Formats: sequence, C-alpha cells, structure tokens
Amino acid sequence: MKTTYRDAVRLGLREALQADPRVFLMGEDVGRYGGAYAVSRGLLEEFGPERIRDAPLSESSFVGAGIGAALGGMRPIVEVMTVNFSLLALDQIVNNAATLHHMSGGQLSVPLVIRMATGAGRQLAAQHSHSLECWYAHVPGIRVLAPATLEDARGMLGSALRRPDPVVIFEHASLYPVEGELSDDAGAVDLERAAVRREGGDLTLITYGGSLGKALGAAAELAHDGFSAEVLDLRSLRPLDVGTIVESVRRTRRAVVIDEGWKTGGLAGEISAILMEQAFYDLDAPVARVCTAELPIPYAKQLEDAALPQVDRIVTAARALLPRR
Amino acid sequence: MKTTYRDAVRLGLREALQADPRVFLMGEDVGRYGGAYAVSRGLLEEFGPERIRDAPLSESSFVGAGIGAALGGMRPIVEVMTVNFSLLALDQIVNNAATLHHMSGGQLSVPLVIRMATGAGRQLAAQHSHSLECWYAHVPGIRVLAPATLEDARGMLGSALRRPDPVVIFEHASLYPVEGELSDDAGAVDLERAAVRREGGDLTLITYGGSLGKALGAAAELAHDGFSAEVLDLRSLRPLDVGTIVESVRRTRRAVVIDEGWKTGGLAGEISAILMEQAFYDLDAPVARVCTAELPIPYAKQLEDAALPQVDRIVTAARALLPRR
Amino acid sequence: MTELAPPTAASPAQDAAASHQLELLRTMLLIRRFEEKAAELYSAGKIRGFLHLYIGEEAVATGVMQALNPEDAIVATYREHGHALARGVPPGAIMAEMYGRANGCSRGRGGSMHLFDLSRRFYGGYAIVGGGLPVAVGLGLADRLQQRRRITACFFGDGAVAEGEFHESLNLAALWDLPVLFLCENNLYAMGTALDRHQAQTDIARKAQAYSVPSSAVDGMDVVAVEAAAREAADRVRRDGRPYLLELRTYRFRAHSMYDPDLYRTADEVERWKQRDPLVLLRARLESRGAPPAEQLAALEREVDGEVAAAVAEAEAGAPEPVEGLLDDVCAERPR
Amino acid sequence: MTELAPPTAASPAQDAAASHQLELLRTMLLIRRFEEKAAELYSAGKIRGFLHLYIGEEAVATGVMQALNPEDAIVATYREHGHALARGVPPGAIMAEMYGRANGCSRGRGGSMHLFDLSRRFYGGYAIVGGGLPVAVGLGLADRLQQRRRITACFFGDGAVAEGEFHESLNLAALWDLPVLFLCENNLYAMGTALDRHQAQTDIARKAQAYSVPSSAVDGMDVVAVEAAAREAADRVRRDGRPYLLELRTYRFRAHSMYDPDLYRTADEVERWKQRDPLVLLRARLESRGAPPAEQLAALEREVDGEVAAAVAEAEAGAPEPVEGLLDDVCAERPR
Ligand SMILES: Cc1ncc(C[n+]2csc(CCOP(=O)(O)OP(=O)(O)O)c2C)c(N)n1
Ligand SMILES: Cc1ncc(C[n+]2csc(CCOP(=O)(O)OP(=O)(O)O)c2C)c(N)n1
Ligand SMILES: [Mg+2]
Ligand SMILES: [Mg+2]
Repeated sequence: MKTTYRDAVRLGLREALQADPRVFLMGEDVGRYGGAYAVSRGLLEEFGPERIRDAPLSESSFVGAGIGAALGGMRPIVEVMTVNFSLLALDQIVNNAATLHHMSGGQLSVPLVIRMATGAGRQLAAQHSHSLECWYAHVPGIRVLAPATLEDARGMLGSALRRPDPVVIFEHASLYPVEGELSDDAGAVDLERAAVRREGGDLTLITYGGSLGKALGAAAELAHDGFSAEVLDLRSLRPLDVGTIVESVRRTRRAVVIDEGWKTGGLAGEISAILMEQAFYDLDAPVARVCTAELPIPYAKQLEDAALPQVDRIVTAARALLPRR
Repeated sequence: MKTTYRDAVRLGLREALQADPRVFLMGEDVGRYGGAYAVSRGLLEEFGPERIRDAPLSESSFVGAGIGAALGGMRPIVEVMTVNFSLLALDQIVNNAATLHHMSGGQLSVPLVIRMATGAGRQLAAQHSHSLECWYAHVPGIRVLAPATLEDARGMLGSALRRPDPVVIFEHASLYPVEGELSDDAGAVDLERAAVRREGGDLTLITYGGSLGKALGAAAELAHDGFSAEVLDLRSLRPLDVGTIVESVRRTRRAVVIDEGWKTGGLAGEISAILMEQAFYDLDAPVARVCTAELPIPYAKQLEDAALPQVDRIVTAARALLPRR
Repeated sequence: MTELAPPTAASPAQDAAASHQLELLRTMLLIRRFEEKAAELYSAGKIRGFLHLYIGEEAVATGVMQALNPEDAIVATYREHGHALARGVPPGAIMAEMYGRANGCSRGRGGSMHLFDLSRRFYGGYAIVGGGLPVAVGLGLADRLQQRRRITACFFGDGAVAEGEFHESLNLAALWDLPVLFLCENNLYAMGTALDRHQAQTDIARKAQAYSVPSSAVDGMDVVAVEAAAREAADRVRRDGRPYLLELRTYRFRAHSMYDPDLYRTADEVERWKQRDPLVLLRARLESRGAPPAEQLAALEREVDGEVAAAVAEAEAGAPEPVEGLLDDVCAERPR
Repeated sequence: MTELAPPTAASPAQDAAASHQLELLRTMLLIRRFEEKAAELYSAGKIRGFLHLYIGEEAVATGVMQALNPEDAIVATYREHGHALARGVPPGAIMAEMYGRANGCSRGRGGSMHLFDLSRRFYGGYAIVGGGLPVAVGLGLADRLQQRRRITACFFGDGAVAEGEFHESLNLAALWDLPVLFLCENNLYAMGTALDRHQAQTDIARKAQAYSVPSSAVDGMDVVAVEAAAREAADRVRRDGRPYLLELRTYRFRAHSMYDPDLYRTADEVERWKQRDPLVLLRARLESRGAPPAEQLAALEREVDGEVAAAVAEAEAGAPEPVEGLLDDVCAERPR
C-alpha cells in the first residue's frame, strides 16, 4: 500500500496496542490533540484515554513514570515531543532506565520504549532542532534506533516492545510526510543489522534517519560521474552493527559518514574511530565526516540550510576521497 | 608552596571573589557545609551568605538562575555537585546558556562559569560516577575545561571568568586530595592550548583530567621498555587544541587516547576521528582508545577497577602499536 | 480593582484615564492587526517555522506592560509578539525577524519564538516551556546582589505550571527575596490539553501558597483590570523586594500554532470567549462613557494599519543575513 | 491517633499491642545495631563508597512498613538500610551488598545506596535526590492500569521537596488517581542545608494542597504514632486509589554521610533530639506499662546482636563477583 512515514508509525502503534494489553502510549498531547506531529491521531478514539494518555508538561516525571510502569509489568511507549525536550528527562533515562537492571544485580528490568522526534530543517531555530542521538548512543543499558524507512517506522516499534530493556526510537521530523510503499504484511523487523540501501563498490556513505535521503541523493549524483557509492543505513545507533560497517568499508576502502548532529563529539566521529581501529589498513583515504556546523540552529532558511548536511556537501566530501576521473 | 588540588581550586575561588565584586559562588552546600568535596570551606565566613550562596536541591533552576544573573551583570560561579546531577540542568545549559548569544543575534551574552566534579574510582556506583565531559564538549556556544594540575585548578577559574561566554569546568573528584607544588605567583592560565606534560617521540598518549596521572604512569612504564611516550593533556575539551594534537601525532606517528568516559560515542573517538582526518598519512598504526567499559559503574572494587582505564590497559594498548623490542 | 468612575461630566482625571485607555486600545489593536498580518504572511510562506498567535490575549501583555518601567526586565515565551510590541520593540524589527532578515530584532537567528531587544531589556522569547522562569530568577538575583530597585516580569503559560522549574523557581525567588513578578497567562490550554487535564488543582494562584508567595488572579480579558492588578503586584514586588504570582485568566482565539487543527475544543467554546474579546470589551467601556468619537477610532485603525504595513515593508526590504557570517554569533568571544 | 489504653490490667488486645510493640522495638534495634556495625566496618575499610546512616530515624521506616502488605511496592533513597531491614530484606544480603559481594542483594553492583529485593517488591535505593518519585508514580500507574488493589510507598527527604520532580510527581499522581503513598522523611536538613534555608514554606504537608492531595504530618520519633498515621494513610490510598502525602518529622543523629564533618548544626541541637531517640521513647512507653521485663529486653538485644554478627559473617564469607562477569548485567537481553 501507498502510505506515509507518519502513518507507518501510527500503524506500528495500533498494531502494538492491539497485540498486547500491557502496551499503552503516554506523552504530551498524544490524545485529544492527536500528537504534535499528528502521529497518534485517531488512537484516543480507538483505545481510550487510559491507554492513550495525555501527560502534563512534566517530561522528567512522565518519562520516569514510564520506567515505573515498565517495572510494574506494563509495556509503556512514552512519547517525548522532541529530543530537545528530552533534556528535561535525561536524568530519568540515564540514571534510572539505563542503570536499574545493572544496579539491581539483574533483578529489575525496564521494558520501556521512548519515542521522540529529532532533527532540523523546518526553521524551528535553536531550541527545536537538535539531533542528540549521539548522546543516547553513548549510554550503556539502552538500545537506540533510528528508522529511516516506512518499514522500519512501522516495524521497529513492535520489535522494540519485545525487548526487555529500554529502547529509544528517534523519528526525524522531516520524514513524517514522506510517502512510500509499505507491504501489507510488513511486520517485526530485525533490530541488529545495518542495511545496505544501495550497493556500490567505490566508497561507502554511512548514515541514518533523516540523512538517508540526502546520502542516496549524493550517491545518485556520484553515479553520474561514474562512481558507485554504497549507502549504509545504520538503523541501530546502539549497539552499532560494527560488522556490516567494517565489511563494507574494507571492500570499498573509502567512507563518508553523514550525521545531522554537530560534528565535534558526534556519532560520525565514533564511526570514524571504529574504522580507524578496524579498517585502518584497508583504507585508501581518511574517513570523512559531513555533519552540522558548530552552531545553534539558526532560524533563517539560508542559514539553516548552510548549517546542515546537504547533498552537495556530501558529494564534495566524497569526491575529495575518490580518484579523479 | 606545597598544597592540594582542592586547596588550589579554593585559592582560585578566593582570588576571583576578591578581585571582582560581581563574582559569587552558588550551589548546593557550598556555604555552611563547606562544599561536598570541602572545596569551598571557609569561604562563607570570608565572603558572607550573599556571595557564597547555598542553593536548595533545584539543579535546573539554580543553574538557570546563574544564566539570568550573568545576563543581569554578575559573574556567577555555579557549582553543580557532580556531573551526574547536572543532567537535571542540561536543558538550561544546552537550550539557554549555549544559545542565548546566538538566538539574540549577538545581543545577549552569558558570562557564566559552571564547575562540577566528575569521574569514578571511589566506589560510588552507577548514579555517582559518570564522566560526561564528551556531552558538554559536543555543544557549540560553551567552552569546556578540565584542569588536571594544581596550576590549572587554580588558574582556569580566573581565566574562565574573564570570558564573555559560558564555561564549564570539570574537576575529577579523585584529584581533590592530590598534593603538589604551586608557585605563589601562579595566576591566570591560557585556556586555548593543550599541554605537553611529558615529551617523547615514539607515541603520543592523549588524555585529560583524572586520567593524566594514569597516562604519565603508563609513559613511565613504557620508558622501562625503552619507548618514549609523549603525554598530552588536552586541558580544553571545547574547543580542542587540534593544532597541538595533530602536530604531536604527526611527529610520533602513533597515538593512544585515554578517556574515562564510556568508549562508544565518547571524546576519545572524536580525537581519533580528528587524527583520521588530519594525520592519516602520517600514522604508522591506527589510533587506539582506552576508555571505560560499556556498563554503568559497578560498586564492587574489583568490578569498578576493571571497568575503568588503568595503567596496565594503557601500556597494553600502547605496546600493541609499537614495534617489538 | 478597577478605577472606573460613574459616567458623569468628564473631569480632568477622567480625561486622562480615557486617553490612557485609548492608548491601551491602540496597543491591543496593533497586536491584533500585526498578528492577523503575520498569519496571512505565514500562509503565503513568507514566515516559516512555528508561529504562535496571541490573538485574544492582548489585554494581558498590554495591561502588564503599563506597570513596568524602562529599567525593568521582561522574560517571555514563544508566544511573545504581543509582549514585544507592547514593550515598544519596533514592529518592523519583529516582522523582519519573522522573515529571517538582517534587520530583524534577533538578526534572523531567532524567528518568531526568539525575539530579543536588549535595549528595552526584553530578554527574549523562550521556547522550552518553563525554561524562562529560572532565567528570570537569575535576573532578579542580579538586581538583589547589585541592590537595584528594579523588577523582572516573567510571563509563562498554564502549561508551564506543571513543569518542575515552576516549582523550583518560585521557591528560589521566595527563599532569596527576589524581585520577580511571575505572570501566569492561563488560557486554559497547554496545546490541546485542557487545564483540568494537566493540573490536579486548577487554581493556579493558590499554588503560590506552597512557597509563601503572595498571589492573585485577574480577568485577563479586561485590560483595565489587568493594568490595575499588575500595578498593584509590580509595586508590591518593587517595594518588598519579594516575588508575586499574578494569574491572568485569558483565552486564545486561534489555534495553538499554525500546525494545530484545533480538534480539542468546540467552536462553541471559542465563540463564547470571543464575546469577551478584550478589544470589544475596552471599546464598549469607552463607548459607555460616550468617548471616543467614531472618527477617532477610525483614525486609530488607519494608523495601526499603516504601522503594520510599514513593518511588512521594512521586513520585505530587509537584507538576508549572509551565509558567510554563519559562525559569527556562536560565541561572544570571537575566535582568534 | 494512637491506640494506647490507660495502664490497667492487661486485656488480650493490650497483650497483642505490647507484643507488637516489642516487635517494633526489635526492628528498630536491628536497624540501629546494624548501622552502628556498618559505621565501624566503614572505618575499617570493609565498606566503601558513600554510607548514609539512618540512626535516629528508625521509627519512620519501622512504623510505615507495618502499614504495607507484601504485595505493596517500596521506593526508597540512598539512606535505605532501615527500609530494607524493616521490609524484611535479609541483613546478610544487605551487609554482603555493602561488602560488594556476590551474595549481596544487588550482587555487589549497587552498594549501600542501591539495595534491591524484587521478591519483596523493594524497588530500590535511588541516589539522585527526587529520582525515585516518578518511578513510584509509574508503579502506581501500572497498578491502576492493571486494576490491582495495591499501593506504592515512596520515601524521600525534605531536600527532595525542592526538586521539580516532587512537584511534577505529586501532580501526576493526583491527576491520574494513582495509589501512591508519598512519605517525606523531614529530618530538617538536606546535607548541611537546614529546612528553612531550602524551603520558603517549611510546612511540607501543606504543599500537598497545591495538588489537591490529602496530607498530614506526624511525629517521626514515635513509632507507634508513625504506624497509626501510616495505616490511616495507606488505607486511604488503598481505598480511594488516590495519593496521600505523609510528612514524618524526624532527625538524623549522625552526619549526612561518612564524609560529612557536620559543621552546620550544633552539638546541642543534636543532643536535644537525642532526648527523643525513638528507641528510648518506645522503651519508655513499654516500661510505663510495666512491660516487658528486663530479661526479655536483654534477650532481644542479644538476638539482634547475633543477627548482626551473622550478617557480617555472611558478608565476610561472600565470594567477590568475578571480573569476567563485568558486562553481564548491563542489559536484560543477553548479547547474542
Ligand atoms: C519542555 C517543553 N515541552 C513541550 C513543548 C511543546 N509545547 C510548546 S507550547 C506547549 C504548550 C504550552 O502551554 P502553555 O504553557 O499553557 O502556554 P500557551 O501555549 O497556552 O501560551 C507545548 C506542549 C515545549 N516547547 N517545551
Ligand atoms: C539531584 C541530586 N543533587 C544532589 C545530590 C547530593 N545529595 C545527596 S543527599 C543530599 C541531601 C538530600 O537531603 P534530603 O532529601 O533531606 O534527604 P536526607 O539525606 O536528609 O535523608 C544531597 C544534596 C544528589 N544525590 N542528587
Ligand atoms: Mg496555555
Ligand atoms: Mg533531610
């Protein structure tokens, strides 16, 4: 069927709510309003206010309540409107959700799914445009996912709910209106492996989430010049599928990592460091990074565009690694 | 004079309070209690409760109040007891302190210094042992410092207060009792440059803060085997002194980065990625990382020791890069 | 709390009051027309990002600003066009900001949610709900430490009351005797969540008791009542050097933002509130006293329309910020 | 609120009450002796990290636990040896945890601040002040959603009241009708900061009004009063399925932690509070009624000493966790 990323996420939510009475959705404006990004529209009518639970503006406490509800036998899906607001809940996520299993010597576990929108590109300026996936990917004890396709948007949720540990799912806000095909029987997806979204032999473009489209765009441009770029979608940001990353780059011998986070201390650096450690002798050129410029995201369109990774910047970075043709 | 790191920080505080009436210290238990790590003991008696201001347990709001006070013409030093608790204040730091200058088109500036203890090694378990310097170092708009020596413990504070932007200073909690010499006329220090703490030509050990001692220990061991390791103390974690890092590694052609943060997505990866980009063709071996194992810090001593970077792990990592002798 | 006299022959004091009220009307009208225009320009794609309209709530910012002196500070939210206009930030600078232009009051970096004007001590729009309260506390602390007799006015919504920072900030301000006037714009909704679905106790003013902070509530649709209550509160903060919480009961006529399909309340409810449109109320109040003549009102409308048109022209004429300056305003300290 | 009858000839009910009170004494004594021993072992370097003693506050955990059923849940702080002991977590498992041994109740991962015993629904010690409250709210939410008639007891200190999570959590619990019993252990200090220097309004129970949560305060040094108040509060939570805030006024006799030089209060103040030592008070209460005989008390002391000695022996005998298992308990899902 033809549908959108937004509807695919909603489908995943509906399926999860139908499949397991322990599942409920909780967050700001998920019910009456229908979700800040209209993701949960209609779910309140279908599942009622106990299971589609509107929360007050209290990020720390409703995320913490998600932890407690998971401890108490439920399978909560907590929606934090965007990653920017999740800073208010980081204490609960890092100090409680990620540690309780360990601190209790394995007694407690926290089967909690936290969904949040992420990313820039809609002129929302410096307090609504972060990409802090790398922070979450730094924390042992949680799993971090970034669905870039409709299948993953729908399927990762169900797969995440089957895990006994906290899972954080990042949905890039600019993907919600993206249209595509989704097979009717699409269901649970694997959470472990990165996906090759385009095969190629001359270099590897490594990315995830909202930047996948840009990487594919860059690969298409490079193809005009006769270079075949492999495009890798990380899918899982923690744990990283190091095997697939390293295998691809060993083969192509060149890599550009594209990541909408700020460059310094971001996820792209981690991938580069892994390649340093595990593919150093196979590299024909240093791994390059295309990330967001080091500034709070500005409102004005031309400034925001200049700050973010774009197809032309990816192509330029790739060309610099490739032999002249 | 012979003194401790703790007393050096206190000296820096006293000098700052004496030098500028706009400076004040605010945080939990900085006054009557004398500071959780006894850093501010005696200051309340000297400067009174208005300038040595005990705050309630309200991290988000007293850090935010520091931002507002800086906007209002003061030069606040806010102490957050440890980096673990700073998660509660991250929204204020990232969304306000780091953005206000930019969002206001350059009108506002936030000359705020935030000090916090960091690090593990004292069996305080999973909620009191983080090293999240890398998160702060990811954020444009703030400066991040990590004094590893007595001079820096004393001098960085004064230098930080002279800057018009927010500065976060990380003091590794295990350093407070460390003794050393401090010259009487030690004063303001440069905040831009990394420091070579030991010169060497065979490889570079890159580190900062609480791990400097371990790196120096490893360098001493390596010297027994006839290898001369250069030890670089980053000092400033944002901005990084890329010039000094790259110059050293281009010369030694090998590097190990030691960082008490978790490995994945940590600061060591950033250094490795920078060396990938700027020293790839000069490297004789891939840059190695010695970081904290990927788990919440456990309480039991042998487990905590095993989780953290230690001299023997650094030596092993270094040896693996070096030719056999 | 109002100062209305019965409608008899006009005394000089009454004349002054009437002309002041005409000024209030003018400010509210400017906000109304400015935002109607902004909504239009948003649909036309000239303004982007989030746009939160204040239409319906004009009496709050307008009334409160009367009680503030030029040396007082203001902290506002993402719904702050009205506050900026009422404070005297030039409409052209605001409109240009929403266009993302170099002549915008935040040089195009902030947009609608982040208006700043340091020269008027307008410390900006904060778009993390609750995030402005601690900053206001800090401004108050700076004033206390510098022994200045000025106050900080901090606006926030009913939704912000649920955030921990509300609680922490009121406690800090009270504990430390800080001259902060907390102004809760209770428009009965936090996005689509009605007050009684986000607050177990819906009497917001009463919550101040938990911090020994004096408080009161006022009809936020009646600008004269708002001004009187704000003056009383601001005077008290100034005199005692202690915080005060004023709850302003109001309503937004438009959706939360331009993205909001407004499904969570009935058209009927909105209509009922529109009966209490602050502009209509004030006009009625003026008219009930025979003033002002229709032509005066028409002139005022024309003036305001002209001002809005001029603001748009200024924005249209503004230069885009050059991309080369992208990294200019990250730090106050310029990289060496 | 107490159930004491005048001291006449003992009825069966009085006998039962007396023997119950002897049980309370036993529990409080166990906490006291266990912690005195822990302090000793800390000085000897057997226990490391932070150690927060509950000495002086024993009546609180002991009294409250009487009101809880086995199916109820408990959320505590880093100062939770007393709560764990009163809940029936074996002293040996707690001591072994503080030794960091494999037979510790958290397998050596948690230490003194992070005791857990899922089999007793002891959901642990939380060491980020205020961090346990949202978790307790969530446990209550799970019970509500699963329509279970059990409650969650959430302990926290007076210092935690300043944190935003206190405010958010009470609102959530009240708004959503959750069966959570909030228990504020007001020992007048948050580390070195006295109550009136961290709270603008020092009447904590009263703050519950801001959330329409019923509340009361009780003398936390009188275990009989604590039990009665806790029973009333717990019954009410169980019956109404709504939260309740009980403030327990108490005092810690020891320093905040073993690192604390205790400079912020006078020896005199501590001495005055020691006059109201909960063990002394209960003993006096028992003695005033002629019971129990001295030899019974002596036997009880001996028993408790034996239990503590056995706990130490168990800890000493515990195996250290093998370093090879370092990464075992990071995720519940085992890496493939
Ligand atoms: C911390 C945080 N959470 C969520 C949001 C998204 N959001 C923006 S405005 C809003 C509602 C705020 O309501 P209120 O405080 O009543 O102000 P109003 O919009 O009614 O003026 C929400 C949920 C946000 N900006 N910040
Ligand atoms: C968020 C946070 N801030 C600071 C600390 C350090 N700290 C530990 S206990 C404590 C005082 C807490 O006081 P209270 O809540 O009254 O509990 P008490 O220790 O008196 O039992 C402080 C400041 C912490 N653990 N967590
Ligand atoms: Mg509102
Ligand atoms: Mg206390």
